[in-house]
Amino acid sequence: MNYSELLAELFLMPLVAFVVGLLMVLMMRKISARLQRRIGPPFFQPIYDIIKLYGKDTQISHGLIHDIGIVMAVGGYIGAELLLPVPGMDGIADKGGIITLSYFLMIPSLGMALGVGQCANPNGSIGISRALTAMLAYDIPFILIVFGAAWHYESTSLVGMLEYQQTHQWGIVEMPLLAIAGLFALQGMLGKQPFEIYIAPAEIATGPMVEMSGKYMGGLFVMQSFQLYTAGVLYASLFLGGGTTWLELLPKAFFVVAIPMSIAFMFPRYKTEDVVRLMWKWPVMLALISLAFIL
Amino acid sequence: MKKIEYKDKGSILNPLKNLQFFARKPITEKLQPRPASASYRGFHINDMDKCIGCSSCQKICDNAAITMVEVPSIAEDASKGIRNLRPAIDYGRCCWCALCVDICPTSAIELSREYVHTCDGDETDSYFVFPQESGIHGLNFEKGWTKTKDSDLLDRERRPMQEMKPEDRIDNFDEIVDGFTMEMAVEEASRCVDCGLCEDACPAHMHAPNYIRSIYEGNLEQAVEWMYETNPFSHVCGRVCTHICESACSLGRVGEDGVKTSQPIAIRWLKRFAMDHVPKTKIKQIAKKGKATKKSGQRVAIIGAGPAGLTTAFDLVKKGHQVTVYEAQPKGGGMTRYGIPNYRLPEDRLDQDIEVIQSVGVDIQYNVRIGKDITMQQLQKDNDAVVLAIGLQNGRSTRIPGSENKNVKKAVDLLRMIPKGEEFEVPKSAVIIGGGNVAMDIARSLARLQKQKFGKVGITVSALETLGKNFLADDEEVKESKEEDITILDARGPVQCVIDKKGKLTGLETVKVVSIFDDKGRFAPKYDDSDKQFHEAEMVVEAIGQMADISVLGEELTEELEWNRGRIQVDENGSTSVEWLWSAGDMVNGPDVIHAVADGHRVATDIDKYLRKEKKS
Amino acid sequence: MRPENYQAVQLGDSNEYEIFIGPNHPGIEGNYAFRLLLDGDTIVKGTADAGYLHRGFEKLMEGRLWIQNLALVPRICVPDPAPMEVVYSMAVEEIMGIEAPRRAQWIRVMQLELSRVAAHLFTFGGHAATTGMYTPMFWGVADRDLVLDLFEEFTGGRVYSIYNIPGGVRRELPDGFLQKLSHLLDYLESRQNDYDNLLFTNQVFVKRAKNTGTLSKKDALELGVTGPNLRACGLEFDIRKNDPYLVYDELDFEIPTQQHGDAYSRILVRRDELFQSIKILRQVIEKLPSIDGPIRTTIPNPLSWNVKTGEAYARVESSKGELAYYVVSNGKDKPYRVHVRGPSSMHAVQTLEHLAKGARLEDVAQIMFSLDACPPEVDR
Amino acid sequence: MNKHKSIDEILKKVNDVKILHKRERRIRVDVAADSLTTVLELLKGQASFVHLSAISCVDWIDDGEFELVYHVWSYEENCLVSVHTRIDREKAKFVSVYDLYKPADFFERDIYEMYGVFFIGSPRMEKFILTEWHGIPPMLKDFDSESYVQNTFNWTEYNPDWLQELEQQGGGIAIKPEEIRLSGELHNMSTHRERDKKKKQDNVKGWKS
Amino acid sequence: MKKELKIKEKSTERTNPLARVFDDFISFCQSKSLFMLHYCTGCGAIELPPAMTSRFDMERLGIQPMVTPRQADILLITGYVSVKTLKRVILTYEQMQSPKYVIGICSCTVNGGMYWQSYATAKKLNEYLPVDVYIAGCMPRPEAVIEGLQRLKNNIKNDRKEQKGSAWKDYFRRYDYYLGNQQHLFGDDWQTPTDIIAEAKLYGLETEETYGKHTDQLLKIQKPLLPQEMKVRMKP
Repeated sequence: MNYSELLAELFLMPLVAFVVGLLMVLMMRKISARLQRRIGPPFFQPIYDIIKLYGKDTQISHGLIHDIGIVMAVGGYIGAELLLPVPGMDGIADKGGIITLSYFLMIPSLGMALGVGQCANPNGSIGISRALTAMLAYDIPFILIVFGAAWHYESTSLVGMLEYQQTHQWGIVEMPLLAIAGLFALQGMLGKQPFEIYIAPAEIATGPMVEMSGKYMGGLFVMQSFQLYTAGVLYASLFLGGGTTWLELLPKAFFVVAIPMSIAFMFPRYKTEDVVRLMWKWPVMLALISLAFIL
Repeated sequence: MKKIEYKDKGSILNPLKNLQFFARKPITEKLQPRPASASYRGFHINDMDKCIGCSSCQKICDNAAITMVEVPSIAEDASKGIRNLRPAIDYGRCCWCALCVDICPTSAIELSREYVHTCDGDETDSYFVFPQESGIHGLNFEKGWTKTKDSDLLDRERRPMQEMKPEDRIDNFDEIVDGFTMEMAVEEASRCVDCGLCEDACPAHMHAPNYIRSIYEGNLEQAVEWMYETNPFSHVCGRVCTHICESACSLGRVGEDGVKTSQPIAIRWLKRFAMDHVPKTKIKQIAKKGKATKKSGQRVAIIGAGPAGLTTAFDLVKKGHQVTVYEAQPKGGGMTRYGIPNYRLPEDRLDQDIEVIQSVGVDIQYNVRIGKDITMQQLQKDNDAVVLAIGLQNGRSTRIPGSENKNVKKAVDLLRMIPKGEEFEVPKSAVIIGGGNVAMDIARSLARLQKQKFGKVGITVSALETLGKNFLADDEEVKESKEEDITILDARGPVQCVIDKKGKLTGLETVKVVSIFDDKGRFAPKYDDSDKQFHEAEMVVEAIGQMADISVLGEELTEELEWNRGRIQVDENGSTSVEWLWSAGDMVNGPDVIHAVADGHRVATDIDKYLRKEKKS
Repeated sequence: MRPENYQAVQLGDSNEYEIFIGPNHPGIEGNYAFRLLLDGDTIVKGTADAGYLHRGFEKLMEGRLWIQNLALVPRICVPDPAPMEVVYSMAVEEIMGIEAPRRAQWIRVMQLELSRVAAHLFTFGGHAATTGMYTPMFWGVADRDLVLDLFEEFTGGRVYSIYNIPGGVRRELPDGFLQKLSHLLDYLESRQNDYDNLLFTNQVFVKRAKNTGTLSKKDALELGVTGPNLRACGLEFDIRKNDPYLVYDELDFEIPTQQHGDAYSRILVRRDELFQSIKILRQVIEKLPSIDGPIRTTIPNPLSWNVKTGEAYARVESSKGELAYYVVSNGKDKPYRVHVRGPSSMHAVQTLEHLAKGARLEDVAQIMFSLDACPPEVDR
Repeated sequence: MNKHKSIDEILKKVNDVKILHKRERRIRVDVAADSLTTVLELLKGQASFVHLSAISCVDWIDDGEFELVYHVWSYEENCLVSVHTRIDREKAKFVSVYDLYKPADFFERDIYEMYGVFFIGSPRMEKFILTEWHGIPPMLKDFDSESYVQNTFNWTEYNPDWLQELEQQGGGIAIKPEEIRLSGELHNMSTHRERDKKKKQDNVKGWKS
Repeated sequence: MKKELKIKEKSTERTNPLARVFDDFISFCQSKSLFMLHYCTGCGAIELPPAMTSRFDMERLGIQPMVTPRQADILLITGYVSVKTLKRVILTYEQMQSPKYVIGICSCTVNGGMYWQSYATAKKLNEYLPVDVYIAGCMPRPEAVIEGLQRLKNNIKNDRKEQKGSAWKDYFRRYDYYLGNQQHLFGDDWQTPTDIIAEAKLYGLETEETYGKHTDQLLKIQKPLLPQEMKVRMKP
C-alpha cells in the first residue's frame, strides 16, 4: 500500500462515513415520523441543518476548552472511522484493532464533558455527569462484547474478524447472546430511549447540548451522523459479517441502526440508576454467559 | 373498555406492537390550508349596502377592536337611519368571538371562512382592515359564522301595546292607546342598542337613547329630564309624534332570511310612558332646570301658542328673556289642540305641557288676535324681537267642480270645531278627500260623531295614493280606521262633487289614479278616466293640506317680507328678511309637531344670539 | 466569536445548587417557573414562581360588560376552555335567576365532555413526553385535533368556542353533527388498544410513573387537591355526581378511582375518565334528538344586561379538577367582582412544592404534568 | 331545604350568625370578623368541611370594607358553605386560617398581593404573581387599570392605504373604540353627539327642503 | 417610522459574484432548516403542538422545536406577553444567535389583543423586539401558523435581494429605541447579561441610532459581569 492511496483513504473514509451517516440521520427521522403517523423531513434535511448551523452569524465560544471539546468529539469519531474497515478501504484498520477503536469511541464523550464543563450551565453539567454515568453503564457490556468477539475471532483486528466471518459463519450465528448484548450496548451508545437520560429535554433542556450553538451544534450534528455510521458499521462488522461490497455492507448497517431507532420511539427513558442497573444486569449477563461459551 | 389494573407491571413487548404503524399511512394533512367549517369564525366581511353605520358592533366588541370610519362616498340619510360610518376592524385586538355578527341589526357584518393572514414585520398596517364583501384579501371566501335565528342577540319583537277594542272606542273620544305598564316599558326599553340613529333622525334631536336607557334603569325622572332638554312638548310628542325616529330605528331592520321579522322600538310610547308616570310637580321642577338666574331685560313677542311658538318661548325664557305669547284662540296648543282629535291626544295632557311651559315663566295672552287687537307695528315697538308661529290654519281646496258647495268642508275647520264644542250638522254619510293623517283624523272623528248620533258609521276616504305602497297616513291609522268601519279607497282621484238640481250635495265622483308624479318627480297625477266611481255622501271633506293665514301681517309687512312659493322666505335659523322678525313652525316646515318643536329651538337660539349682540352694541 | 458576559451565581457554602425549570423550558407546562434547590439529584426544596401568564383577568372582567366577558373567560385555561364558559354562564344565570333550556343543558354537557376528551388526550402526550416518549404526544395531539374539528363544526372556533351565553348556547347544532360525533367516538375507541400498548402498559413507562409523586389521601385532602388527582388517591368524588349541575344527574357514568396517588394512578384515572366521557357522549347522542325546544332563554339586550344584585358560586368538574367562579353583581351592566378558582392553583403551587420535596430531578417534570397543572389558571 | 339541618345547628352555636339557604347544597353564612375562625373550626371539626374551595375577596369601596368569603365544602355532607365576613378597608389585616386549611396559603397570598390584605400568621406573605409590579395592589377598585394602560403603553398607529384614500375623500376615522370604552360611557351618546354636532346642522337644513 | 430607518447595509451585499452565490446558498439552507424555540409565552402556544405533530407536521418544512435559545433560530411569541414574561423573552432573544427571527402570533402581539386593558401585558411587541412575521388570528389555526412560517422561509431565502428576513439587524441598528422602550417598562436599572452594543460593533451594524440617551443610561449602571467561577465543594 502506498501513501497516496492511504491518504486518499484517510480522506475518503470519513467522507463516506459522513454521507452515509447523514442518510442514517434521515432514516432515523423518517422512522420516527412514520411511527408518529406523519410525513417527516425532506431528503436533504440533515445537510441543511448542518450547513445552517455552520452558517450562523453568531458563534458563541465558551473558551478554548469548549472549542477543543467539540474538536475532540468530532475528531474521536473521525479517528474511529479510519479504524473501521469498509469495502475497498481499510484505512489504518490494520494498524489499530478494535481495542483502539473502543478508546476512540470514548473520546467524544470525554470531549463533550470537557466542552460542556466550560459552559458553566448547570443543566449541561448535570447532563454530562449523566452522560458519563451512562457511558460507564454501556461501556461494561461493550468492553465485554469486544473482548468476547476478539476472543472468538481470535483477533483484535476488525479486518481479521471480517475475514474470519467471511470464511466461517456470521458472528450473530455463532454468538447470538453476545449479539443481543451488543444490541443493548448499541442502544446505550446511541443514547436512544430508553437510555436517553443524559439528553432529557424535559428535565435539563437537552443536557450537554444546552449551551451548544452554531458551529458547535453543527459539530454535534456531524458527530451524530458519524456516530450512527460507526455504530451501524461496527455492529455489522462484528456480528453480521461486514460486507465485501458497499451494497452488502450498507443494508446491514442501515438495518442495524434501524433497530434501536424503531425501539427508541416506543419507549420513555429510564432513570440514571435504572440505566446502570439494567445495563449491568442483562447485557452483562448475556455477554458473560456468551463469554463462558466462547471461553 | 379494557381495564388496566394498577398492579400490572406492563410489558416490554406491548409498545413494540405499534411497529405496525410502519405499515399504516401517515395522517398528515396537505400543506394547503383546509377549508374551514361551515360556521367558522374567520375574517370579517361587511355588506356595505346593508350596513347602516349604527356602530352596535363597536359597542359590543369586547376588545375595542372596532373603529367607526367615515366613508364620504356613502350617502347619509338620517330619516332612513343610515349613517356613512362603517366599521373597520383592528386585527391587533380582535378575537373573532363573532359577537359583532350576532348583534348586528341588519346582518351586514359577517364572518367568512378565510383564516390565513400573515404579514411581514413592517406591514402591520394590514392588520387594520376595512371589511368588504370580498373579504380581507378580496378572495371571496364563503361565509362562515353568519346570523341565524338562534344566534341573533337582539330582541326583535315589540312589546304589544294594549288598545281599546274597536267596538269600545268607536262611539267616544276617549284615548285609544292604554300605554305601557312599568314592566312592559322596561322590557321594551331593554331592546335598545343605543345606536342613536333615532336621535339623528329626530328633527328636534331628542336624546331618545338616553331616556330609553333611563327608563330601562327605572329612573323615569331622569328620562323626563333628558326629554325636557330638547322637547317641552313631550306629552304631545309621546302620543301624536310622527315618530321618524322609529322608522330610523336600527332594530326596525329586517336581516337575512331566517332572522325573525323585526320591529323598531316603540320610542314614542316609551316617551309617553315616562311622561305619564312622573308627577306634574316633578316635571315642573325638571323643566325649570338650567333656567338663567339673571334677567336679560330684553323682550320677545311670539305670535301663536302652538308647539313652535311655545318652544321658542320656553327656550328664550330659560335664557333669561322676557317673553309674551299672543294667542287668538282661548286655549294654547295651536294645531295640536284644534287639529288633533281627543282620542289621540287627550286635552288634559296638552294642558299639562302648556302648564309646565307657563310654570317656567312664559306669559301667554289668550284671545288676542294680532292685526286686530294689537298690530304688528305695536309689537315691534314693544319688543326686541318678534316670532311668527301661527301655523297652518286654513285648509286647501281641491277646486274641483262643486267644491264651493256649503256641504263641502275643509278638514281643519271641522277638526277645530269638535274640541271647541261648536255644533255642526253631522252627516249620515261623508267622503273624505285625502290620504294623510289629517284625513284619517277627520274620518275617525266624524265616524265617532256618527256612531254617537246614528249608531252607525258611513265614512269613505278617497286617496290618491295606493295602500301599502306610498300611502301617506301611518299604517296604524289605516289599520285602526278600518277597524272602525271606515272604508278606504286608495288610488282614486276626485273629479267633481256631484250636486243635484236643488243645489244639494249628493256625493263625489272619482277616477282611478294611474300615477301621481311625472318623470321629474313633480306632482302631476294621471287618471284612467274609464274607471269612474260615484260615492254617495251628504258631506265631502277636503283634507289635502293646509296653508297659513297671513292676514295677521298687515299689508305693509307683507310687502316688506320676501316670499317663496307662498311661504315666508326664511334662512336656516328661521330669520326672515326683516331683521326683528322670525318665523317658525308649520308655516315654515309644514304640519308636524316635532318639526315645530325643532324649529322653535332653532329660532330661539338665533334670537338669543341676536339679542346678545344687540345688547352689546 | 462575540463578547459574552455571564451572571455570577453565588452558590453559598453548601454543595446544594439551584436550577430553574422554566419559564422557558420544555419540562414545564406552559409559561411557568419552578425553582429547584438540588442536592445531587435530589430536590431539597422546590419553589413555584408564577405570574408569567398574569393578565389580570379578574380586573379585566370588572371592566367589561357581562356578555363581553364571554370571550374572555375561555382564555383562563387554554387546554380545556369549555368549562370556563359554562361555569361563568352558570354563575350569571344563578344570579339572574334564569335557567338554560334543557336542550342547551344537554348541548353544554356534550361540549364539556368533548373538551374533557380533548384535554385528556393532550395530557397523555404531555405526561409521556416528560419521560422522554414523544410518540404519544404526536398521536394524542393529532387525535385531539379531530375533537377540535368537531368543535369547529358546531361552535365556529377550534379552541376557544365562545359558545355559551348566559341563558343557553349561541347556536343550534349543524345538521348531521351527532353522526360525526358518533364516528369520532368509534374512532377514539378503536385507538384504545394502540394507546394501551404504547403508553399505559408500557413497562418502562409504568416503571417511571409508579411511585412517582405519591400523594396520600390525607395530604391530598389537606392540600385541597381535586379532580382526577384526588380520585387517584382513592376518594370517589366527582362534582358531576356529588354536586350535580346541568343534566349530569340524568346520566349514567362511573367515577374511576385509583388507590395509590402516584403519577401512574393519575394517568390511569384520566384514561378511564376519557372512556367514561365517551360513554356520556354516547348517551348525549342518543338523547339529544328527542329533546326539542329552544337553545336559549330570551335575555334582555346583551349590550346592557343589568344583572340584579347578588352573588353566586358556581363550580364544575373540569378535566383538571374543581373549577369555580365566584361572581358578585351590584346590579350594574358589568360584574362587580369575579373570582376564578382554577383547580391548578392548588395543584401547581402547594401540591407541586409538597411533592417536589425529596423527589428526583428526573421526576419533577413528570410530577407536574401528571398533576395536569395548567399555569394560566394560577396566574389568571 | 331541611337537608342540612345539622349544619344549621352547629352554626347556631356562634353568636350573630346569619344563615341563608340559597339553594340545594349552597349555604351562605354571614358572621362578624372575630367569630369567623370559630365558625370555620366548627364546620371543619363537627361537620367535616375539610375542603377549602376558595377564599374570595371583594372590595366594597363605597362601604369602606373588604368582604372575605370562605367557600368550604364537605365531602360527607355534600354541601358548600360560603362564610362571608367584612373587615375594615383601611386597616386591612386579618387572621390567617392556614392552621385550619393549608390551601389558604395560596389564597391568602393572592389576596395579599391583589388587595393588600395582610393575613397574620399566613406563612408566605410575599409577592408571588406580581413580583415585577410596583404599583398599588391592582385589584383594588381605586386602581384605574385603563388610565394606567393609557399612560404606560402605546397603541399601534395604523395607516393603511384604504384609510389614506378615505382621508383624501374627506372621511377617515370617526369614532375610536377607546373613546367609548375608556370613558366608561358606553351608554352616554356624547361621542356620537360630538361628532354629529356639525352634521346635525346640515341635517336640519336638509329637513327644511 | 420604521420604514424610513431601513438602511441598506453595505456589508451584507458582497461584490464578489461567487461570494454572492455562496451567501444565497447559505440563505437557502437557512430557510430550509429552522429551529424553533419551545417557549409558550401565551395562549397561542396551544396551536403549536398540532402544527408540530402528526396532523400538520412542521418537520416537512424543516422546522423543528428546540429547547434552548442557543440553538434556536425562531422565537415564536405566541400571544400576549406579560411584563414579567417580556423580560424573559428579551433575555431569551438576546441569547439567540443571529440570524434570528421573531414571529408574532395572535392579535395580542400587534396591538394588545384581548388584553388591551390589562395592566400586566405589553401591547406592542415590536416596540421591544424586531418582529419578522406576524400571523393574524386569535389564535391562528395550525395552517395559518404554517403559512406564516412559509412566509418567513421565503423572506429568508430572498433576504439578500429583498432585505426582508433581517429584522434582527434592526435590533442592533436601533438598539437605543428598543432599549428605551424596555427601560420605560422595566425601569432604568434594566440590563441584560448580553452586551448588545459590543455585538453591534462586531457585526458592523452600528448606526447613529444604536446609541442614545438610553444606552448612556445603560452604560452608567452596567456592571462588567465576569465569567462564573466553577467551584466544587464536597460535603465535609
